[in-house]
Amino acid sequence: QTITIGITQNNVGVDSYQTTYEQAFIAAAEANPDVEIVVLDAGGDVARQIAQIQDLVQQEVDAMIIWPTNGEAVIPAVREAYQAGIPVIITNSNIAEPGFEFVASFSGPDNITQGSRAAEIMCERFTDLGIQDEAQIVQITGQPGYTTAIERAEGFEQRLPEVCPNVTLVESQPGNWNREDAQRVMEAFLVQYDDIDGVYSGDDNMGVGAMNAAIAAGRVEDITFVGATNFAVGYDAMGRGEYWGSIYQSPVDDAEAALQTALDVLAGEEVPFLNYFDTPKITQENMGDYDRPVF
Amino acid sequence: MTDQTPALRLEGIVKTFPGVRALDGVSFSVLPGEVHALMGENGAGKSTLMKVLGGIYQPDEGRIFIAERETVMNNPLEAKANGVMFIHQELSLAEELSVAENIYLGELPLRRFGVVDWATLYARTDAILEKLKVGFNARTVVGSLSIANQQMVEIARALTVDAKAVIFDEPTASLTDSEKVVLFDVIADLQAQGVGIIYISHRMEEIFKITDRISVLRDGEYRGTLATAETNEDEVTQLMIGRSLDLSRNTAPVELGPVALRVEGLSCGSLFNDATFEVREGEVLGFYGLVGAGRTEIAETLFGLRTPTSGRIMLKGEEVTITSPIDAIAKGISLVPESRKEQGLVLGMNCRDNMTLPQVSDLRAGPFVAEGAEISIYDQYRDRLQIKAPSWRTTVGNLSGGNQQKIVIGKWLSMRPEVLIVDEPTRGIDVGSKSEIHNLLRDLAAQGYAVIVISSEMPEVLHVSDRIVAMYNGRIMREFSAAEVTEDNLIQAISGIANEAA
Amino acid sequence: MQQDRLKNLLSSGAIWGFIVLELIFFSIAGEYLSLSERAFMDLDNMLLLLKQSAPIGIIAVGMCVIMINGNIDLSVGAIFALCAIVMLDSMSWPMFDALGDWVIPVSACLALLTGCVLGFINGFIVWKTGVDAFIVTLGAMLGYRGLVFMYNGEQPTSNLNWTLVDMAEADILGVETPAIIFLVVVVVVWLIMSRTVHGRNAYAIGDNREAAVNAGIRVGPHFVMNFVLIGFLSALSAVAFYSASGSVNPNDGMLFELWAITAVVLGGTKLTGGKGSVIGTFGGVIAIQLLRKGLGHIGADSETVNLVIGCILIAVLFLDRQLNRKSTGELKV
Amino acid sequence: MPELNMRSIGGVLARQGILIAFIAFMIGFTLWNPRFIEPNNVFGVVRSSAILGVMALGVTFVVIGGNLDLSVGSMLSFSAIVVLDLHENPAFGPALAIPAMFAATLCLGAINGFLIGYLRLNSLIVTLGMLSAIHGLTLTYSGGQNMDIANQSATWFDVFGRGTAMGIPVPVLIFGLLAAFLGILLAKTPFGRKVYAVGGNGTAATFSGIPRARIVFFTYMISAFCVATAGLIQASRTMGAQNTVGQGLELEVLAAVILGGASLLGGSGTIFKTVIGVLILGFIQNGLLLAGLEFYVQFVVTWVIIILAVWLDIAAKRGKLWSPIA
Ligand SMILES: Nc1ncnc2c1ncn2[C@@H]1O[C@H](COP(=O)(O)OP(=O)(O)OP(=O)(O)O)[C@@H](O)[C@H]1O
Ligand SMILES: Nc1ncnc2c1ncn2[C@@H]1O[C@H](COP(=O)(O)OP(=O)(O)OP(=O)(O)O)[C@@H](O)[C@H]1O
Ligand SMILES: [Mg+2]
Ligand SMILES: [Mg+2]
Repeated sequence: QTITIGITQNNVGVDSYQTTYEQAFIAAAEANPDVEIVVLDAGGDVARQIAQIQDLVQQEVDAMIIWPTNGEAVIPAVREAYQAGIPVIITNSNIAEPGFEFVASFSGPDNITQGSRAAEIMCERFTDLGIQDEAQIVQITGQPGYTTAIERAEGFEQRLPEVCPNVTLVESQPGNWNREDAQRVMEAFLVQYDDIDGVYSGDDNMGVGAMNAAIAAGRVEDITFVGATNFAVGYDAMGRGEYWGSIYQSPVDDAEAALQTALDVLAGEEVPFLNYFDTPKITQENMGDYDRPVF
Repeated sequence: MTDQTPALRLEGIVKTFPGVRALDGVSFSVLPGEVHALMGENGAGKSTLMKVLGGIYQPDEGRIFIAERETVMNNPLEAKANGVMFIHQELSLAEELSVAENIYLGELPLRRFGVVDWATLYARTDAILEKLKVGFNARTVVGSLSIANQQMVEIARALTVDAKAVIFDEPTASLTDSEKVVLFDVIADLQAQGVGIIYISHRMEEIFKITDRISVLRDGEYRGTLATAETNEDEVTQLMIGRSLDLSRNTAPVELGPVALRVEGLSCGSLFNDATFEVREGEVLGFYGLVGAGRTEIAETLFGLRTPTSGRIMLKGEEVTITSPIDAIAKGISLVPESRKEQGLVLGMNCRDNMTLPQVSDLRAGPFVAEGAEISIYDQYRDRLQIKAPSWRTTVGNLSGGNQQKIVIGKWLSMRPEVLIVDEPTRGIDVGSKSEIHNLLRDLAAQGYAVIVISSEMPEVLHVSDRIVAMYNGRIMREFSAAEVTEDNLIQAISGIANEAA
Repeated sequence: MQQDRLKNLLSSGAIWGFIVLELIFFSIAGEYLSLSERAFMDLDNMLLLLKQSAPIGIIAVGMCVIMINGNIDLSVGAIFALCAIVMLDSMSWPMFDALGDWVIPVSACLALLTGCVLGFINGFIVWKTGVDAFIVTLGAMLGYRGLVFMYNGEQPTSNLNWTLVDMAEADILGVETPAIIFLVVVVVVWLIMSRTVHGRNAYAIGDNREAAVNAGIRVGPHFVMNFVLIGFLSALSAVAFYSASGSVNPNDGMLFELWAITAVVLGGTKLTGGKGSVIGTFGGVIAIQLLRKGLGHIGADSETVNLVIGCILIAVLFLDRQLNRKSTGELKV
Repeated sequence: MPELNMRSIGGVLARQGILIAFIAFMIGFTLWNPRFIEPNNVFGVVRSSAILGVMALGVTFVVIGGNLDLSVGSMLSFSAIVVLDLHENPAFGPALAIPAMFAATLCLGAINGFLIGYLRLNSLIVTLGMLSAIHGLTLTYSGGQNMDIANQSATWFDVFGRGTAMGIPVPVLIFGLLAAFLGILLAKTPFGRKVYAVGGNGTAATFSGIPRARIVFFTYMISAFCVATAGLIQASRTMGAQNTVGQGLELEVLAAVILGGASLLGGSGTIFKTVIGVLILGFIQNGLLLAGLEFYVQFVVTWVIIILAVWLDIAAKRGKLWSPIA
C-alpha cells in the first residue's frame, strides 16, 4: 500500500536553497518505500501553481505539500483540495489566516522569529562595539511581495526598536534574493550614506552581494553584516571575519520536516498546526557548532 | 467639349516637403468626358499632385474645385465621397484579403452593428469583375493573383462609385497587352458616362492613342496644356525636359569580340526551358517577351540566385557553375535587377555606400574601408551617368526614381563586369532619362562589354539591341538580328503564334 | 485555388495536429510514467485544462487581434496585475461599504475600465507619436509595472471574498466560470474579426498599412480600439483569475506577454500582421497548456520543462515555415 | 520619404538629440543631489552599467542587422554559471575555464545564428525559445545550485570584476575597449557596412553579393561573445552566481539599444549611441536611488524617457512632432 504525495514548489532553481530542498525531499521520499511523489515547480508564477494544485487534486493524490508563491492567492485552490478530501501541508512559508481552516498543518521556519533574531544579533554586536546609541543601518529585502521577505522584514523592524531603540534604520531596498541586485543597491547606499554601521539582508546570498560592494569601497571593516538563511558563501565569509552573523536554516531539515508532517497527518497522528523547525542564530562566535551549509 | 463646366479644376496648388517644393502653384482643369494626360519627368510632382487630389496630402496653398464647387478633402474617404477615385502607381493592396474586400476597402457594405454584408459585397464585386473580363472572382485571395491581375483589381476600384473624376497613375506599367485593351475599354466607358479622367504615363504611344489633352509639369511647376490631336511627341518632350531628344542610335559598327557568355539548354523547373543563346563582347543582346515570359528568371539563374535543373553555362568558352551572386560577381557577371527598391538599393543608405556595396570588401585600406577610394568611384560614375544628387551623403531614398536607377546601374558598372545584365532598366523612367540610359548601354558595348537587356517595351529593345531573343512562356521562340527584326515578326514570336524555334 | 485552400487548411491546421500528437503522447506516456490512476484524457481533466488556459488564453486572444493589426503589446502582464489590484483593492474602499456583495460587479467594472484606459494610453501614444508599438509597449511594460508597485509598495494586495470565489468556481455542465469567459471571448472576438468592418479593416491595416490609408481607412482609431480591446481583455483575464484567488503579488503577470505571443504565433498568426485567426490562437493556448500539464503529468522536472518548451517553440516555427513555404521558384535571397 | 536636409541645424540637433537629453538629465540630477556627479559615484555607475553595456554592444549589431536577441539574459546566466563551475573544477582552473566558457557561449550564439541566419526563422520567436531552452540547460548543468568560488583569496579571477588598472575599474576598461573596438568594426570596416546593408534591405544586400546569412550569423556570434564577456565580468564581480542572474536583462538591454536610437527595423544605429543609451539607463537608476526614491519609480521614469527619446528622435527625422498615422 503506497502513499502518493504531491508537492508544488515555489521556484526551483532560483536559488540553491530551493534546489537543495527539492533534492532533499526526493531523497527522503526515495528512502521510504511506501511513498511515491509527484514533484512540480510553479516557477514563481501564482497562476501556474494554482493550476498545479488543481492537477494534483485531479490526480487524486493522498496528500499534498505546497510551498506557496503567494500566501493568499492559493487559498481558494487549497479549499478545493480540502473539499476533495486531500490533506494539505504548507511548507516553508505559510499561507494567510483565512486559509488555515483548510490546511492540516504548516511545516517550516518561523520567519518572523528569524527577523527578530537577526535584530537581536545586530543589536548585541552594536552593544559590544559600543555604538548601540548612534548606529545607522540599511536593509536589503528579498523579492517584493514574497511572504518570507515580508515576514523577515516585519520581524526585524518590530524587534529592533525593542532591543536597540536608538539604532536608526535609514533605508530599505529590495535585492530580489539576487546577489548582483543587492550589490548594486549597496553601492548606491555607500555613496549616499557616509555612515553605515550595519546591513540586514533578507538572506545571505544578498548579504554577500552587499558585502562585496563594501569590500570594493574599502568599507567592509566598518560594517556589521547580518543575514538570514545561512548560505555556504555567508558561512565562508564569516570564517574570514568579514560577515558577522545569520540564521542557520537547513533546507534538508525543511524538506524532511514537511514530508514527515505529511506522513504524520496521513497516519492520523496529532500534529501541531504550526510545526516550526528550529532556526538558531549563527555568528562568527558560535559558527564552529554548525556544519558548513551544503548550498 | 469646350464650354462645359470642368469636372475638376485646380488653382495654384503648392505642396512642400521638408526641403523640397514638390508642387509650385499648379493650375489646370479636366472636363467631363475627357481623358487628360499628365506628363513630366521623374520627380516632376505628378504623383504628389494626384495625392493632393485624392485627399492623401493636403495642399499648403491653392484650391480644388469639383464641378466648380470648392472642395476640401482631408482624407481619401472624403475624396471618394466627392467623387474622386484614385488608382495608385504603386500597387496598394492587402494581399491576404479577398478581391472583393480589396476593391471595397474602406467602404465595405454594412448591415447593422458594423457587420459586413458579404452577400451584397460579393454580388457587387462580381458585377464589376464581369465588366473587366478577368479570370478570377470576388472571393479569390489577392496575393495569389499575378501582378497584372492585381493591377486589374486596383483598376476595378474605379468602377465602385459614381465618380466625377478618376485618376490613373501609371496603370499600364505592369499590364500585358490584352489587359491594356480591357483597361482602355474601361476608360472609354467612363468617358462616355461623362467622367473626367486624369491619365499619367511615361509611354508616349499610349498618351497619343487615348488622351484628348496633355498637361505637363516640370520641377513642380505647371508648364502648359496641349491638345493631343494638335501636337507631337517632340513638342511634349520639349515642354517636359526643356530640350528635344536625339533619338538616333549610335550605329557606328562595333568590332565584335569573342563569345563572352554562352548558355546551352538551360532550364529551371517550370520557369523556363531549354534556353540556348550567346552574347559576344561589344554586343547588346535584347530579350523581349511578355511580362511573365521567364526572362527575369533566366537572368536570376545566371546571377546565381536560382539553381538550374539542367543545361550549361559557359563563360569565355569555359563551363562554369554559378551558385550565388557572390560567385557570379567573382566570375564577372552583374545584374541590374528588375525592382530597384526591393532588390537594387538599400534605401536608408547614402549614395556612395550604395554604389560601392558589391565591392566594399575590395576597397580597403588595411582593415578599414577606403572611403577616399569610394568617393572617387562615386564621383566618377556620378559624372558619367549625370546623376543629380546634392552630395554623396544624400540618402538614396530621397532621390527621384530615375536617379535611383542610375545609382543601381553605376553600382554594377563600377565593378567592370564582363557580362552586364540589365532587367527592365527604364521601368517608370521618364523619356529623358530613358534615352540617357539607352545611350549608356550602347557606349558600354562599344567599350567591349557584353550587355544583355531585358525589357517589356518593344521600342526600347528595338532601339538598343544588336540581336533580339524573343521569349514566350518560358521558351526562346526565335532569335533576330537587328536587320531582320520588325515589330510584326517580334509580336508574332512572343505571342506564341510563330512556332519556329530559334 | 483548390490547392491554395488545402494548403491554407494544412498550415492553419498544424496546431491542431500538434495538439492531437500531444494528447496521444501524454496518454501513452502517462500510462507508464504517471502515478495517477486516472487517464490523461479524462473529461474532467480536459475541462480543467480549459479553465487553466483561461488567464493567458484571454490575453492571447487580444494579442492575436493586436498582431493581426500589425502591432504587438508587451505591457499586457503589467496591465493584468494593475487591474487585479484595482479590483481587489476597490472592494474594500469605504465608499463602497454600503453596497455589500454588490461591490463585486462594481469593482470588476472598475478593473475593466482601468484595463481599457491603460490600453487606450498605449494606443493613443502609438497613434499620435508614430513610435512603433513594440517600443511604446516595452516602455509601458516597465511603466505600468512601476505603477503596480507604487500602488501598494511591495506588498501583495489581497481581498479574499468567498462570495466571489464561489462565483468563480460555479459551473455550467462542469465548465467553470473562467473557462466560460474564455470560450465566450474566443467566440465574440472571432466574430468581430471575421464579420465586422472593424475586424476586416484590422486585417487590411496589418497586411498593408499604406493601402489601408490610401483606401481611406482611419488607421489610428483602429489601433486605439484594438489596444483598448487588449487592455479590456487583460483586465477581464485578471477579473476571472483573481476572483478565484483573491490576492495579487506585484510581480504577477510577468512573462505573460511572452507566453501570449508564443501562443499566437503557434496558432499561425503572421508576426508581421495581416494574417491569423482567433481560433488558431485558441489552439496555440491549448497546446501550450497541454504541454505544461502533460509534462507535469509524466513527472518531468523543471529544467526539462524549460528545455522542451524552448525547443518545441523553435521546432513549430520551423515546421510552420516549411508548410507555408512558397512551393515553386523561391529565390535564394 | 524622409526629408532632404538632414544637414541643417535641426537635422544636426536631431542626430544628437539623445546626447542632449543625456546632458540635460545629468545636470538635472546634479542639481537635485550634488553627490550624483562625484567621480566616485560616476565611476560606480559606469562600473555597474558595464555588464548591461557590454551585452548591449552585441545586441546593437543584431538589431542593426534587422533582428532581435531576447536570449542574452539567460545566456548570461549560462556563461556565469559555466565559468564559475569550471573555475572550481581542478581539471580546468581559471586559465582554462575562461576560454572554455567562451567556446560554450559561442556555441549557443551559433545556434541562434544558424536558425535565424541560415534557416531564416523569425528572430523574436527563436530567441524567445532559446531564452527558455538555455535557462533549462543552465539548470540542468548546475543542478539548480548556486555556483560560488570557495577560496576567493587564492585566485586572480576577481580581476575582471573587481580589479583596477591605471586607476580605472577593469569592467569599465573592458566596456570601453570593447565599445571602441566594436564601434570601429561597425563604422569603418567592410563587415560593418555589410551589417547595415543586410539590416537595411536584405534582398538588395543579397543582390549585391553580400552573404546575408553569414552576416546575420556573425551578428549573433558577436552578441554571444559580448554576453560571454559580460558573464565573465559578472562572475568575477560577485565570485558566484545564481541560475537567474541574467533574468530580465534582455529587455533592459533592448531598452538601452533602442534608447540609443537604433531602429528595430534594422539598418540604423551606432555603438556610440548605444553607449549613451546604456549610461542613461544606468544614471536614471542611480539618480533615483540617490534621490531616495523607491526602485519602482525608476520603472515609470524609464517608461517616460524611452518614449520621449524615441518620439523626439523620429519626430526630428520626419520634421513633424505628430505622427502622420491617419
Ligand atoms: N513624402 C515625401 N517626402 C519628401 N519628398 C517627397 C515626398 N513625396 C514626394 N517627394 C518629392 O517630391 C517630388 C515629386 O515626387 P512625385 O512622386 O510627385 O514625382 P512623379 O512626378 O510622380 O515622378 P514619377 O514619374 O517617378 O512617378 C520628388 O522630388 C520627390 O522626391
Ligand atoms: N503570380 C505571381 N504571384 C506573385 N508574384 C509574381 C507573380 N507573377 C510575377 N510575380 C513576381 O513579380 C515580379 C515581376 O513580375 P513579372 O510579371 O515582371 O514577371 P517576370 O517573370 O519578371 O517576367 P519576365 O520574365 O518576362 O521578365 C517578379 O519578381 C515575379 O517573381
Ligand atoms: Mg509618380
Ligand atoms: Mg521581368
